[in-house]
Amino acid sequence: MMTSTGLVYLIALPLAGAAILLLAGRRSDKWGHLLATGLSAASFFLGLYQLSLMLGRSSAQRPIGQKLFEWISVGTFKIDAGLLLDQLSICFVLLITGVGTIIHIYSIAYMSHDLDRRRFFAFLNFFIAAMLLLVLGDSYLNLYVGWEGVGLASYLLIGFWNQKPAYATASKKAFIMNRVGDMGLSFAVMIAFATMGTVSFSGIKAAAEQTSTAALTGIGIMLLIAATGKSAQFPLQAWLGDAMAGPTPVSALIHAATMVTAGVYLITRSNFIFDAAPTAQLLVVIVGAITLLFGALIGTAKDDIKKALAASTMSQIGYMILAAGLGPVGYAFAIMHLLTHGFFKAGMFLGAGSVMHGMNDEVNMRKYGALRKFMPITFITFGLGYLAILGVPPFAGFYSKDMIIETAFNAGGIKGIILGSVTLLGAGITAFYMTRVMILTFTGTSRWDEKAHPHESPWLMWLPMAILAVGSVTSGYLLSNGDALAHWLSPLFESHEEHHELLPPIVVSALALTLVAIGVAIAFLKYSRSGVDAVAPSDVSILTTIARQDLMQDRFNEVVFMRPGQVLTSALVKTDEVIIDGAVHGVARSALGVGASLRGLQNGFVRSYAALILIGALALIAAIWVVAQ
Amino acid sequence: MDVANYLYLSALLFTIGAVGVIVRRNAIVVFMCIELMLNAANLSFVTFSRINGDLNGQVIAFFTMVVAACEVVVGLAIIVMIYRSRRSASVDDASLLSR
Amino acid sequence: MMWLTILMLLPIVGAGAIAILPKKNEKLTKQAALATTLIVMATTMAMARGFERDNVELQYVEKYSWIPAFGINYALGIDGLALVLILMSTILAPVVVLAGWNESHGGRWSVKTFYILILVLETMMIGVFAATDLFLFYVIFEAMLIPVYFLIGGYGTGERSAAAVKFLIYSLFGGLLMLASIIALYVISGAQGGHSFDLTQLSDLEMSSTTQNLLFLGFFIAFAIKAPLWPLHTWLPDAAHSATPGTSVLLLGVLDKVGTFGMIRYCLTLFPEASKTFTPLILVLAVISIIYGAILAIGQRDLKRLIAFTSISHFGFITMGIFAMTSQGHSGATLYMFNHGFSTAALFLVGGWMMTRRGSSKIADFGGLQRITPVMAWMFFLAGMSSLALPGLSSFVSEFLVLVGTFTRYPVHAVIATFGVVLAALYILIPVQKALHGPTTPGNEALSDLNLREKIAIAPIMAIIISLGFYPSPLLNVINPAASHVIAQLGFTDPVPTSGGK
Amino acid sequence: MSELAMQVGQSAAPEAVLFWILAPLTLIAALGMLLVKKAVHSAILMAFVMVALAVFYIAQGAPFLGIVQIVVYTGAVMMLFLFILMLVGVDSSDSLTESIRGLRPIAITAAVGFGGLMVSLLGRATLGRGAVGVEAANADGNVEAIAQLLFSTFVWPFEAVSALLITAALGAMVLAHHHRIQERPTQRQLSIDRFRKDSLGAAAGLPAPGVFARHNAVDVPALLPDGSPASASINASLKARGDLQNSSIFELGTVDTSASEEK
Repeated sequence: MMTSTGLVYLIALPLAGAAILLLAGRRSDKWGHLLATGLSAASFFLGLYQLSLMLGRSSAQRPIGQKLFEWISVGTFKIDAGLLLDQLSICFVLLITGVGTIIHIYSIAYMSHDLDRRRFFAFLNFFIAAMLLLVLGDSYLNLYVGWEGVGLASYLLIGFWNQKPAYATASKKAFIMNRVGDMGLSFAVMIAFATMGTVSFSGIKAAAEQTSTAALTGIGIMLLIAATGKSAQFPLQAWLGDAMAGPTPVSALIHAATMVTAGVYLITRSNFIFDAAPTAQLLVVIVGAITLLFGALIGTAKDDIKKALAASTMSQIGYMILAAGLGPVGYAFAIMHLLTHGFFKAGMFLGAGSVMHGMNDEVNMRKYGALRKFMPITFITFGLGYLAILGVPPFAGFYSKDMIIETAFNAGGIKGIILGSVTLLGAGITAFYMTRVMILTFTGTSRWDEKAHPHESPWLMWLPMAILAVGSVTSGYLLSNGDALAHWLSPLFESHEEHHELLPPIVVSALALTLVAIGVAIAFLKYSRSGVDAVAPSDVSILTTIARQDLMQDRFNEVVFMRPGQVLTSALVKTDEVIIDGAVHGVARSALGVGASLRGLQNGFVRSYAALILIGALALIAAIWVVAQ
Repeated sequence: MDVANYLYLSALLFTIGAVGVIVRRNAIVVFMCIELMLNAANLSFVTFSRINGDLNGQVIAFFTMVVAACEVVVGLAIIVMIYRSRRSASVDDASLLSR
Repeated sequence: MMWLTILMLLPIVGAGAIAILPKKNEKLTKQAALATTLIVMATTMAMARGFERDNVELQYVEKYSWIPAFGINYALGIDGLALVLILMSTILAPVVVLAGWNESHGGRWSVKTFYILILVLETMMIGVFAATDLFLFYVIFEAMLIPVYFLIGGYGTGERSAAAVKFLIYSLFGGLLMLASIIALYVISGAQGGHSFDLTQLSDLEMSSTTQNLLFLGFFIAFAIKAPLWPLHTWLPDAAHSATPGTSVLLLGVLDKVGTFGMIRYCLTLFPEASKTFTPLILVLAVISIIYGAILAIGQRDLKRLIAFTSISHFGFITMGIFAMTSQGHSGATLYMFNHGFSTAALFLVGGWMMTRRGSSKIADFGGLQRITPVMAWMFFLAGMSSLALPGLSSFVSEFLVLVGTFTRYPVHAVIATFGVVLAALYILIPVQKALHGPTTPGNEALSDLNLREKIAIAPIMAIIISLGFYPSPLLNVINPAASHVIAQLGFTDPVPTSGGK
Repeated sequence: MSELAMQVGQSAAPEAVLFWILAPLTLIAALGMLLVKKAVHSAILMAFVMVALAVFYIAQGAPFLGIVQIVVYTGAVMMLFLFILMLVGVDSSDSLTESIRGLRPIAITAAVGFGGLMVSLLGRATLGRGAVGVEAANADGNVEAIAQLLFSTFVWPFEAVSALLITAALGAMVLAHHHRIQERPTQRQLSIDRFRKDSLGAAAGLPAPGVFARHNAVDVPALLPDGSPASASINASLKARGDLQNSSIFELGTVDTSASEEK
């Protein structure tokens, strides 16, 4: 593999930005955001440069690496701080830095009134650096550093306005649920080291063949747990909705476009493990399918525009995970959907931010309505993203999502039918709830507060939205034209034999579009025709109630983990005080007690001492007698 | 006659002396009981001397007597002291340790 | 050159100098103490430069006859393990002096006495790691209690006397058991070629397994009290709660390390067979400590007690690493000792500043500090991140090494212990949220941010935490040979990759 | 009596007679010591026990010890006891009720146990041979034989014991020595005090006890001209010891004149 000395700058530039902004403090308030944006952009152009270099090489020569220094080396456990840039990482590098830079630009305007804007940009830069480390690390442990780094950045950014207790709690929840997932990653590293003696991607890829399926399945399941945590997949999905507490650009960048897709990256990157561990792969598919429907169902009931989008994100990542779980045939489609999703979902989030910006930070869609006239640019960019996520041809989502549905059907047998149906159903529900969002926000009658003065956002905000909208329109075609992305990525994955086709592609597309149309139609009937209340109706079906409560995910966590945990904690605190420390004090007290009772013998009367001496002599003689016998 | 009878006598006298030390309150009587115990021991020494056929036991008994004499001298002086300050010869009155 | 003796003498000389300084001039006293600790630190670093990394034998050896009648020597010498710990102690000492500039004021005795105690303690801290004669070790091990007792009982807060006595009695109890074992070793050595307290000679003794087990327990209980292992830990929260932050740093950061150091240096070296016998039990206790300490930390309402319980969890990790008997676990445990010293120091010092400013150690009394005192809040946050072993910070390297090293031999223990990582996130983020985040609560509006002195004090700790997180090799290179040597002496080799049974 | 004992001691049977007569008496006397109320009676019984022991010594071939026993114990030690008894109050009697709860049963139980244990141990002990007897050792005379031992083998203990004896004597003197807290009053001071009192009644000296009284013992107060007893006429020590009669019974008014002179 070729080596390069330039890779580290991809990470170092934004990292330096974060360090400078944090250390310089208020002094950098004036220029901090510009520096951060510039460094992020620099990183993006560096990425483009690396891409151009990569395009100039033959496909076998494309992956390049860089060894920075020996990080940890104990016995056979040798980890270099090394970077790896291959066809897969470059996609992510460009997505992260590209969308990242766009969102930096957006944030300049969005956060312009915030006193702590500099700190916000420092965190954003830190996030970019950590995310780049995640996708560039050449071993699981290096990836792990980035993995937790983005978790930290996410924590800091969700809790950016942590003076509000609810936001602080949301950030804590996100960090802790992520940590549960991270634990899976550390287990995976441990199992890998114990069974293969290495944790680098190349090393494990080479050793995977000699390793038992059981071990690989174990690693795969652990990686899946890690992915569910980071990508808000079932069963560790509960944090994503609350994570919307962060500023909207954060939701767009971290909780829609990049960080939450890290799980997809992890599974795709570990293709050599999952390909050899069918059980783990099956679990990946199941998790993807469940989350896909789970997120979509939540999305139908959410009135908070950001939470509706978050539920949608969850659902879309479910698609990606499902695709990644389908094996070599699905990896490319997972990545493709990831990239297109990065565009359209980030665009929609920025659109939501723009709406909130114009509506005094109101997030309840029931207080929106008829904003089309007041925010035309936002409406158009959002609408393009909407069409893309629906999968309407020729928008981006059509290419990527149809591929996934098709591949799901082709998975073979009953599995294929189930997965195909699930993905189709998901597409229908997606159409329903996204149409609902559109209708509630942009059409119908206005249901604003009196104080609201909706207005279009400044150009610094709509320009990024526009760029992303262009991406939402074109990226699908560009990536799938002639299977461009699939060919680009194919050297990384094992070649696969074509499955038999259950349904011809055209039928799948037609089915999908039909379901989408049905979903749109239902939403129209329900919301556009009959109008919408400004207050959420309470006489709704149980299903809606449950969906509003995120399908009881928080209730479940509370009842199963939190409450018992709290009881256990307070019980243990009591135990420690009463039993363990009590035993210690008990020893002290019993010593005191023995002393106090023996003190009664020391009554000062010489005659009782004499009696004791006599008893002592008696005991002594008796003892000697007994022993002497 | 069995020489051991002297030993039985000695043991009984010793026991009586011990009981006396415990139950009597007059310091002088207590002292006499202590003397009784010493004498009982002396009787044993003398008897053992006879049993073993050498005079070491008698010499020890002799020393015991001397030591007992010393003890009586000092002890009675102490009793006089106590009596002088407390106007009482009861050992129970000298129980300052309990307070 | 008698490096180690000089190192031990320097603080004593400083203490002597302080003793003759005028009592009135407290500032001069503090400056003298700071200067002394800085000189000791510089001397230690100068000594460390000459340390031969790959030499597994003891270095800087000194040996003089002390009490020839009993074969007692004044014998010093260090290996990589001891060097790392001495380095940590001598770096922490000036930091503690500087950070706790005003700690000595509320005490029962004078400011002078405080610094004399600190310096005397520093001498003993060096000595206890450098001693290679069992008797000398024991004397210093016990003598260390004296300055700490007075530091807690004389300068602490709250029920300081009770806490000091609890600490003392706990430690003395352990020390007594160890003394019994030491005497037994001495007697056994007399029967096998001459009475001796020399560590290398004692490690060659032939003992029946019962004898070895009993003597091992004597040592181990003493060390398990020092490095609090469940269920012998209850003195620590009380002591840490009552001690001043600086004292707590020395107590948890350095003194408690004597326990884990002793497990490696004495338990493993002197009783290899017994160590193997007790390994399953000790590993279970270590895992319990990890989880138990973490859960109790979550349940604490007092910041100092919380930090104390996090340390119990961390000491569980260290003990687990030691007894995992792999080079990764062992190196990780040693590195953990070093890192824990600094991360706990950071937590205690910043927490201490918070508490002195607020006049309370209850977490509930704080709130919204990030708005009022951003630098202090960030330092606390960073310290907390170090405590929960965030990758990129030094404690991650050590914690992960311990986990990986344990997993290769004892997967179940490692898996359970890993849950402590999640709990760590809880016990750090809960106080972070309550104290730093949220709206500013009454009583906190007027708190002042860190001043220059405090920034200077905390800066080196943070620098070490971050730089070692990314580049731990300088320390690992010193630790690895010593760790592998111990493992090899015990007859262990690292498990080879199993390929999962294929 | 010692001669008799010597003769009796020569043969076995007379010794048995002596033992079986004297031993029960000794035991009874010892028990009596415990049971009698008055300390002076205890002392008498004690003297008897000691003399009896002296007889046993002589009977067992230790005439020197027997004599020393009589001289030192019954002579010196018991005299000392009686002397102190007189000082402390020869008539004062102990109450035999126990003041420390539970002590007496404990003491008696322990004593019975102790005595029983000793006796049973002695009973089980087997020597394996008869008594050697000290006749051979006493061939040159008991006193000579003891002297031989005392001044050769036991010369150091002997010296140490003599030092002890002297120390004890000195110690007793020091202990019994009364430290004056105040300056001893001079004759002059005493005279002044006498005349400066509230009344001049005692200026010529206190009345002597027994004067104009129906008894002339030191513990009987003098009668004042009005017939009332003068408590000042009795020695303060006697009063302090409580060894005086109730002076009110000597008041003239209450005296039954028909009673005979003698009491």
